Amino acid sequence: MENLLTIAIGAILVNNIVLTRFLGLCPFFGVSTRLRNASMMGFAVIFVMTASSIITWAIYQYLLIPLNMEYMRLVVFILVIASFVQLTAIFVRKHSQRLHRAFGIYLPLITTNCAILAVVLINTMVKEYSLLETIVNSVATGVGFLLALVLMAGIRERLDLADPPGAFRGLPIAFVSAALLALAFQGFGGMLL
Amino acid sequence: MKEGTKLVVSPSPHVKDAISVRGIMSAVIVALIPATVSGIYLFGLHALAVIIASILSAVGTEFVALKLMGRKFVMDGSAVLTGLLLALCLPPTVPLWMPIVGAAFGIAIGKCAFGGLGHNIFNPALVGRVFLALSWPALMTRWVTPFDAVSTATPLAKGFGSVPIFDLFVGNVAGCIGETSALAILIGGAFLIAMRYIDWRVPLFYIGTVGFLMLFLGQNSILDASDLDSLVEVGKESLFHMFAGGLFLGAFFMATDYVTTPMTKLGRIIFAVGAGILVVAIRTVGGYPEGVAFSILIMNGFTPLIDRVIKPRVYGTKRGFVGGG
Amino acid sequence: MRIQEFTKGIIKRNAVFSLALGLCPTLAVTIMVENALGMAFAVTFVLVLSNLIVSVIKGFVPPDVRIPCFIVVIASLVTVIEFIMRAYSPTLAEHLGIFLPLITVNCLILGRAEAFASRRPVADSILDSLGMSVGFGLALIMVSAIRELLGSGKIVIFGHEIVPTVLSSPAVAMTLAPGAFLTIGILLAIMRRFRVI
Amino acid sequence: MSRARVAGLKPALVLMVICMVFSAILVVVHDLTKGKIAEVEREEVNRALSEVFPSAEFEKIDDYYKVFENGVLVGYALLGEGQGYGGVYGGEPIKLVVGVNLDKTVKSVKIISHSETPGIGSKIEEENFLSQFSGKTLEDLKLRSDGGKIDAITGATISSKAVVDIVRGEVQKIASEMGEGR
Repeated sequence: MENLLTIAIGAILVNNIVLTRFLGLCPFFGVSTRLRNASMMGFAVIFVMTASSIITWAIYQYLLIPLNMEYMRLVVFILVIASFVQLTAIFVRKHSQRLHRAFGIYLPLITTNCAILAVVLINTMVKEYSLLETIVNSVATGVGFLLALVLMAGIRERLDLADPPGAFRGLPIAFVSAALLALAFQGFGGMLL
Repeated sequence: MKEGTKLVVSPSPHVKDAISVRGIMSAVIVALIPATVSGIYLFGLHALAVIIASILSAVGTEFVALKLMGRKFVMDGSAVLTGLLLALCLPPTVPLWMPIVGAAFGIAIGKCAFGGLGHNIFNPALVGRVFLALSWPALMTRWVTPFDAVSTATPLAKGFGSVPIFDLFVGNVAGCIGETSALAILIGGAFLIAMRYIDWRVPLFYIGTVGFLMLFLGQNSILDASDLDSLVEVGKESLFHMFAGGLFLGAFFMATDYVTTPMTKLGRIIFAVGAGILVVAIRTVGGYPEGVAFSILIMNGFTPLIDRVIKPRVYGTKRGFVGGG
Repeated sequence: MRIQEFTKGIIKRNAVFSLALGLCPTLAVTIMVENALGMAFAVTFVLVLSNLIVSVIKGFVPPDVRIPCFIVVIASLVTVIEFIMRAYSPTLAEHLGIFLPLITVNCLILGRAEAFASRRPVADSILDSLGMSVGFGLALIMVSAIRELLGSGKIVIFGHEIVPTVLSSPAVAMTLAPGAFLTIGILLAIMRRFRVI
Repeated sequence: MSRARVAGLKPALVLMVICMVFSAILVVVHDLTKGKIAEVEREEVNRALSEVFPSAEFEKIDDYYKVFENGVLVGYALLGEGQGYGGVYGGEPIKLVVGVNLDKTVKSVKIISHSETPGIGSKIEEENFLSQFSGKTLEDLKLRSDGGKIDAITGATISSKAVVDIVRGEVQKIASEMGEGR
């Protein structure tokens, strides 16, 4: 149990996927201008991340390892993620107008969110997690992504009212804010449970 | 909880009036005099040099940055305060270039890049401090004893029981220039609260949360206490964690900053409790002995969200939702 | 074939600073110039070859499966370069760590395949990808040089000290996450100030 | 088959062909580089092992190596790795090699690679820190704050603890191996 808690806290705070590990930066800067969009994107990522982790974990354990084809992992994993995202998009469009309106535009973006592929690779290749650990790690990483995104959106909404020097407006000040947020998150560094 | 709502200065973009800003800043600087004096008294003239270097660098950086931005430089005292606060949370042994670099970083990156006073998200003094701590960890952890300046560790690094509680309270321990004496900070803090410049809830809930959680999470837990003696030990350890490190300085002078903390009373309580939890987490399971600076910076990051949740504001409409929760 | 397809990617439409593409490796591997060079090399390999292949096969690929086909091409190329680097430059491969396989999802590569190579003739596509690679590489080298100089005090590339120790006590924070965000943020602001991009 | 059916199948066919072509390429490249990668890894292991036992021969047994000098068993060598302060994603784990004497004390420890903070955690590479391990028994292999005999590096407790934990884990392997085996 303690191990799972360590994985969870580690993935959310200590090794926050955006603020310490530089992954998923495109959506982090792209979708963090409004709080609503940011939280929607965050939830979509948690869902896709968890589901594709489970699928790829199973494929890796029961297909690639027995066949001695670990070297095909990148091609297989990215195809799985891409088709899973595609299927989810179709499913959502067919069955829930509300969900489609909320998540519709974010789903295609997720395919190239490097955070998803990174988590999948970590679960299988880097850490060799069990299924339970895989699930915990994926959910927690997604929550960490959501947290970073939401914090950033809060800051950027407030910056709309601020008056930064011309050259800093837009993306540069977003980077500086991210730097200071990352500076603060260094406080979680080395946290052990 | 209706009384005590006289706090008229609302934060962030509204503070535009240079005169009122100057008034608040001078009051806070005056309130810092006891801590400053005790720091110089305890750690000697080098501490004074650090303070002066820090203030000059802060003001100088603000001057240059505003010139570069093509804006008017106003001596509103905020840069002086940032410089002073930064110096007070530096170890008394730092070489003089460190307060200069730290204050310049805090002012330029933490404040001016965001558009100057009132627009910054993070407390500039803490931005400078944390940048220094991460960049030169060895230089930022060289501690000395008061008066005779012998190398030692801070009470927090040595752990509970290493120093008498009374020494901690008056500040006769190793630590940053202005943070060791809870008494001196308390005097200045009481002045600010009496003048209604800061909200008493913030230090109360911040320090209170740390003290409360430490009843359970310290080496002596209240849950294991069987007799009176062990209860006294638990109480002492809780007091130890309240007085040790930078908690008092942070709680009275940094977590109460108008610009970087929530606007509403409830928001400020959430801020203070959150920061308290973070301090305990970093001190007990974290990688650093002290977590006050980090805790406030992290909560600074949460402030816009807290303000969103506690004070809902529909776009284009002004809701008459002032204070309270 | 027009030469501006090559030059535009270097500064005017720089992948990192102007298009904000490929940010993850730009922040993650730029602790050292050495890593930046390795990443730039790997990305160039994948970007040029994938643009070439995509541009060649674009006529046969139906629109429904365009993206999956491109992804397969890119992922395969990344796996190839990963093998090559692990065989011939194992230290560099280890330094780049997970960011080597993650080139697959570098939006720069899929972005160019989708936006450029799948619509233009082969020669233009190669020029475009070369220009983009040079621009990406320059951005990486710039960011990493600043970070290594400030964060480590000197620049060492493959064992050669390119810049001797200039800072005796460097700012370690520049090698950490905050330093990465900060360097790019300030570079962006400077470039906008002087209207470079 | 009608034209429409064929048209409907075309995307899937194209994707399949592309997958097959590139899988084939991957198989070929994998086969070509496999030997070289293995050789590089072997060399790296050998270089690491001879750091602690120069001019000796090694015999691989499960997850440790028996070390022979002139045909006589003189000790054991193990490759260990674990998470330090530099994290999971971009950062590499700490990799080290532990030499163990026949009496289950540590001969020496060498760091192969790590991604700890330069100037602080990176001091785990230095002899000042590593020489402490020589001659220590399993019980001693803890930080002094945890009741052992290893002093942590100032400001780098996490990195120090990581190294100590990895070393203890490896020595533990040998200890249990010897306890059961003979």
